[in-house]
Amino acid sequence: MTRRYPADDLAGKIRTRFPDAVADTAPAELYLERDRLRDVCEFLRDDEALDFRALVALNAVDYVDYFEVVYRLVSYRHNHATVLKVRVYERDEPSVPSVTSVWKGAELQEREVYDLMGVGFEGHPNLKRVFLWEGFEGHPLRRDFLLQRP
Amino acid sequence: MTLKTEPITVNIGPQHPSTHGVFRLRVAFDGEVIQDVEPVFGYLHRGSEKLAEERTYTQVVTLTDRLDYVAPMTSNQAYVLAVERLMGIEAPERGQYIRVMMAELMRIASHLMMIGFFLQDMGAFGTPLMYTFREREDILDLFEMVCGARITVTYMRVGGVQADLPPEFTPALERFLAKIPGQIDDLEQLLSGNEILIARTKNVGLLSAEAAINGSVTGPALRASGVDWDLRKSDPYEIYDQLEFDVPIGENGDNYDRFVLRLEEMRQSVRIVRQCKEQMPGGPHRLELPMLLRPPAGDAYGRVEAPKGELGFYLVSDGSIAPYRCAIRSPSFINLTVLRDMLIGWKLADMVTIFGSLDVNMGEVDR
Amino acid sequence: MPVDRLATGCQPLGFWDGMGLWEQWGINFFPRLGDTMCRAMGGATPGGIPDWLIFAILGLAGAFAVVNVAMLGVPYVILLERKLLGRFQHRVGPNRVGFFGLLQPMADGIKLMTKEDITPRVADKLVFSLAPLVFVVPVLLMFAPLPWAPHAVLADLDVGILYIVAVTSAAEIGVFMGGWSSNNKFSLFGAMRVVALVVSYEIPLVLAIVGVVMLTGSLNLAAIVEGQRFVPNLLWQPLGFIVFMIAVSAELNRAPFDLLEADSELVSGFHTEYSGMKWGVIQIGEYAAIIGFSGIIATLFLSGWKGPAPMPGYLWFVLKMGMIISGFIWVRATIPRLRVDQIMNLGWKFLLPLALINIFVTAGEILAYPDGLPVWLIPVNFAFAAIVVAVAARLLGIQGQPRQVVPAPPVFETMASS
Amino acid sequence: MYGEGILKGMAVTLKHLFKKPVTVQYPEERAPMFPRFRGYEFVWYEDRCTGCASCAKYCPLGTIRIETETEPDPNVGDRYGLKVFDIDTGRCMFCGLCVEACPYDALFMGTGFERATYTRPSMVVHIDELRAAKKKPSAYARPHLHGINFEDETSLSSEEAGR
Repeated sequence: MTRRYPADDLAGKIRTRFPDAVADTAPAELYLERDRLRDVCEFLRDDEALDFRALVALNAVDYVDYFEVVYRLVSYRHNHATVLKVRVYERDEPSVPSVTSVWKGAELQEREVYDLMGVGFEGHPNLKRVFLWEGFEGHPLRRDFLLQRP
Repeated sequence: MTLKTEPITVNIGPQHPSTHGVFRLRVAFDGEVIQDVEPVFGYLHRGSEKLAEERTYTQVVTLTDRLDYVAPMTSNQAYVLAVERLMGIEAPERGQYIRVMMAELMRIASHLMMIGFFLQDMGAFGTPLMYTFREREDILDLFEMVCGARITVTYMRVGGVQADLPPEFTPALERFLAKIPGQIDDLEQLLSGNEILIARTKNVGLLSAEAAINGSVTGPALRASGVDWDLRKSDPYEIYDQLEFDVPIGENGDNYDRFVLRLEEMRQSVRIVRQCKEQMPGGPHRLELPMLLRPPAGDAYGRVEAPKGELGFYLVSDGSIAPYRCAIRSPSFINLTVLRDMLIGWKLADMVTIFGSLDVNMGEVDR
Repeated sequence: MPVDRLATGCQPLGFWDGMGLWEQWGINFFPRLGDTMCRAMGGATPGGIPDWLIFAILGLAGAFAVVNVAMLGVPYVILLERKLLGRFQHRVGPNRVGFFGLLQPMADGIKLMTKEDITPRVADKLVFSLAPLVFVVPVLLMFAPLPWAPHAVLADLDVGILYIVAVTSAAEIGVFMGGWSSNNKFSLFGAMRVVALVVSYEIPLVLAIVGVVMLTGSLNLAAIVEGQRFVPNLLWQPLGFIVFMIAVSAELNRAPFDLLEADSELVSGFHTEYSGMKWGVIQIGEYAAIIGFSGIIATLFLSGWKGPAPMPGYLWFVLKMGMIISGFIWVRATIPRLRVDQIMNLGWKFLLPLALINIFVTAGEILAYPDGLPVWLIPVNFAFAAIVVAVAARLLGIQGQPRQVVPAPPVFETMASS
Repeated sequence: MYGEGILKGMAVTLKHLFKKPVTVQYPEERAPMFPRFRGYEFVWYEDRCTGCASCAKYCPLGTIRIETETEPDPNVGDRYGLKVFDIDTGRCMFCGLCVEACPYDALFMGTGFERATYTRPSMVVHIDELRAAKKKPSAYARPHLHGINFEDETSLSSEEAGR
């Protein structure tokens, strides 16, 4: 059974290295500060006891007030998992640091999030639309995107 | 004297016999050798995630059929598990058994398709494809018996399955189970010892375990690289912890391992289906739930080991009858991250086999 | 085509050992008719009809007959292939048009002729239109020296087998013309592949023939058939037969060497852009080559029109050809395709040594037994062939190039390297 | 590595050469149909239908269009007459949710599959067609119909079909 890594424990570990990185904790999730995301991710990947070497999924949700980018991490060796969340309170040009340099698997997923949700990723090597064509207006998965234009 | 040469750029797809749908690869060749690859997606993008926001929880099941149209049952299962996790309920045991049985039959059918097309891409003129389709047809017949459709099954429901097994199902399943091991052996005898196939696949398209993990590769492609990670074992959902089966692991992570691993997984799936049939408990197949579900506000992530890898649904609910956000973690799409690194340096003929060995379904990639 | 042999090929009727009139009046019917006419008119060129005119008319008539046999054979070979492939694949194959689908080739032909003939706008139109002809003509020329029955030869060439080897390799010019002029990258890939393939496989092909020629002492195909007195050459030349069969599959671009039209890689190779009857002509060329080469295999290794039972010679011949064609189809139904570099390695590092070994061994056997090889050599030959093939497969086998290091920077700037 | 793998494979294909083909020659032979098959020709019983439009609400694509009119005769009660009951089978994906949703067993999936047409408008099944069509309901979501074998001429009445 994949163990959920206790969020408080994880937050403590992160705080010893990066005191200002953790914004909040929930029972199973960890809310991170946007600016320290990449450092924290590198730490999570390289730490022997944590060993989150796989980024299973990267999604984004539009909560109208803010965007939430969700990172699902798994350690195949220790069989435990955790969820990181980052909130972005901008609407016009939201962006978070790209984790492509940490996990290559983020490459296409970040492009997808950028394409459909409009959240940019700073430092992504090739951030352009994946599914929709260049020149498409708007980002369809945002809640304010109208399916049928007036 | 040096000749001035430049690479030749070829667009493989979106209409090409071996891109398995409408995939497009821009490839730069130096002679036959691949210099660079750029995958282009989106030809089959239907906006499933956006459509799901406009449907009720039950109606979304019909959308999941159309994600991976080679393995609709597992897509159903992943979605239904996510909703159940969101609502904090669990299907009755008989429903779970039926679901697992269908998922494993689906895995056999999907792997059969992969093997057939993989060998077709390698140039075996249709024969393995015809054999695998013949066996897949039996599985689709079973599905039709159970739910009335072969591909777009819409069979699983939140809290169970749509209908109980019909009386003619068990004998038909027994006939199928008696037949399929021999047919898998036939398939193995047909090609897996073939010198040409070995020359074409051994040590071709290597994917190291490190690269596979870092590239978020899941499913058979990950296991062929030697990583022991199968959600059915490492994070058992439904009743997998009550079943006995092995998870085959590859060694090199080459085309041959990915091919043989799927043959072996099919044998294990046959084992699982047989156990499900023997242990099938009585009782209801479905919880009594209202037609319009209103899960409490919150989010949940449900995942299954689909034939192509980890298929996950990340659902966010705001308490209404439709999901607020339905994000799909599709294995085919994410497995393509490593495609470029696997292809560069190989030849044109290897390109189609490496792409085929990843077993990518464009319906799931573009969603 | 040397015209003089056509007319002088006619000989007195009593020469033939007599299996029935209809067989003696085989394909040589027309030249013989000319001879008869000449004789009836009392010798040379009576009535002002010059010799060359009679030869030309009758030669053309004979060529017309042979070409038509080949052309009519093609649709039915295609049908045979489709039916047999169907059965190998556990399905039925074409069975809708006519009884057992026997009219299917006619329906296909009508469809092809009525189909729109599309020439790509960017194609080199002259070369594009010429390519199917350049492809099909050498293949049809191949039928001239084939002995269908005793003395039923259109052109009884003394250098028959050499002529065939020379003529068939010319067909690849047509392939290259078609691939290049289509202005399509897939076509160009296919054309480049086929040139490399044919150049490599000509050598083992010819070297495998050498063994047979040494046994018979003649390049004349009829003489080679006559030379297989009691047993077919296959029994003396198993190694040569294996090499020749593999080389012929490559020459015919059949599976597992079908990489000029490798449908899963190159869509359909050099004829991607062809449609309508131009495509049909290419198809005719391909399948006529299969018929022709199976005739050559039957002649060289299976004693041509000879057979153990009293049956007309050409029936034996056609039967053997059918068996060989079915073998090709069987291989196609089973075996996947080789990669380009593996095919090259197989040709140069596996077939060429085997062909050379075969020549040396045959020469040794002939030197040791100049008055005819003893019967006990047959099992020895087979055992030797098996051992040599096994050892060569172990040592040389199918080798391919490893993954190549691409030092150049990425061509597409859009995807950064990892 | 002696070529035996190739020979083994060729033995498999040769074995299949002498087996009976598995394909079905469609117009003459037919593959067996299963009772739960979700097919064409929706079966609709007007006398059972109350015009509640559950089916239309439950349809993921909105292919069912229902218009009702109030009963003019007050003595009959508050029954709705149906003016329009159109199913756009050109957009329908035969998921069967409408049948599952019907509380009165008035709508059934059909058992047919041979209804190719040349135009999209002709794929819309109108109320008159539904009324006139032969009733061969499928057992999908109606387990009590399970065992019925339809001949060419059979047509189930609403009493036989319903629960």
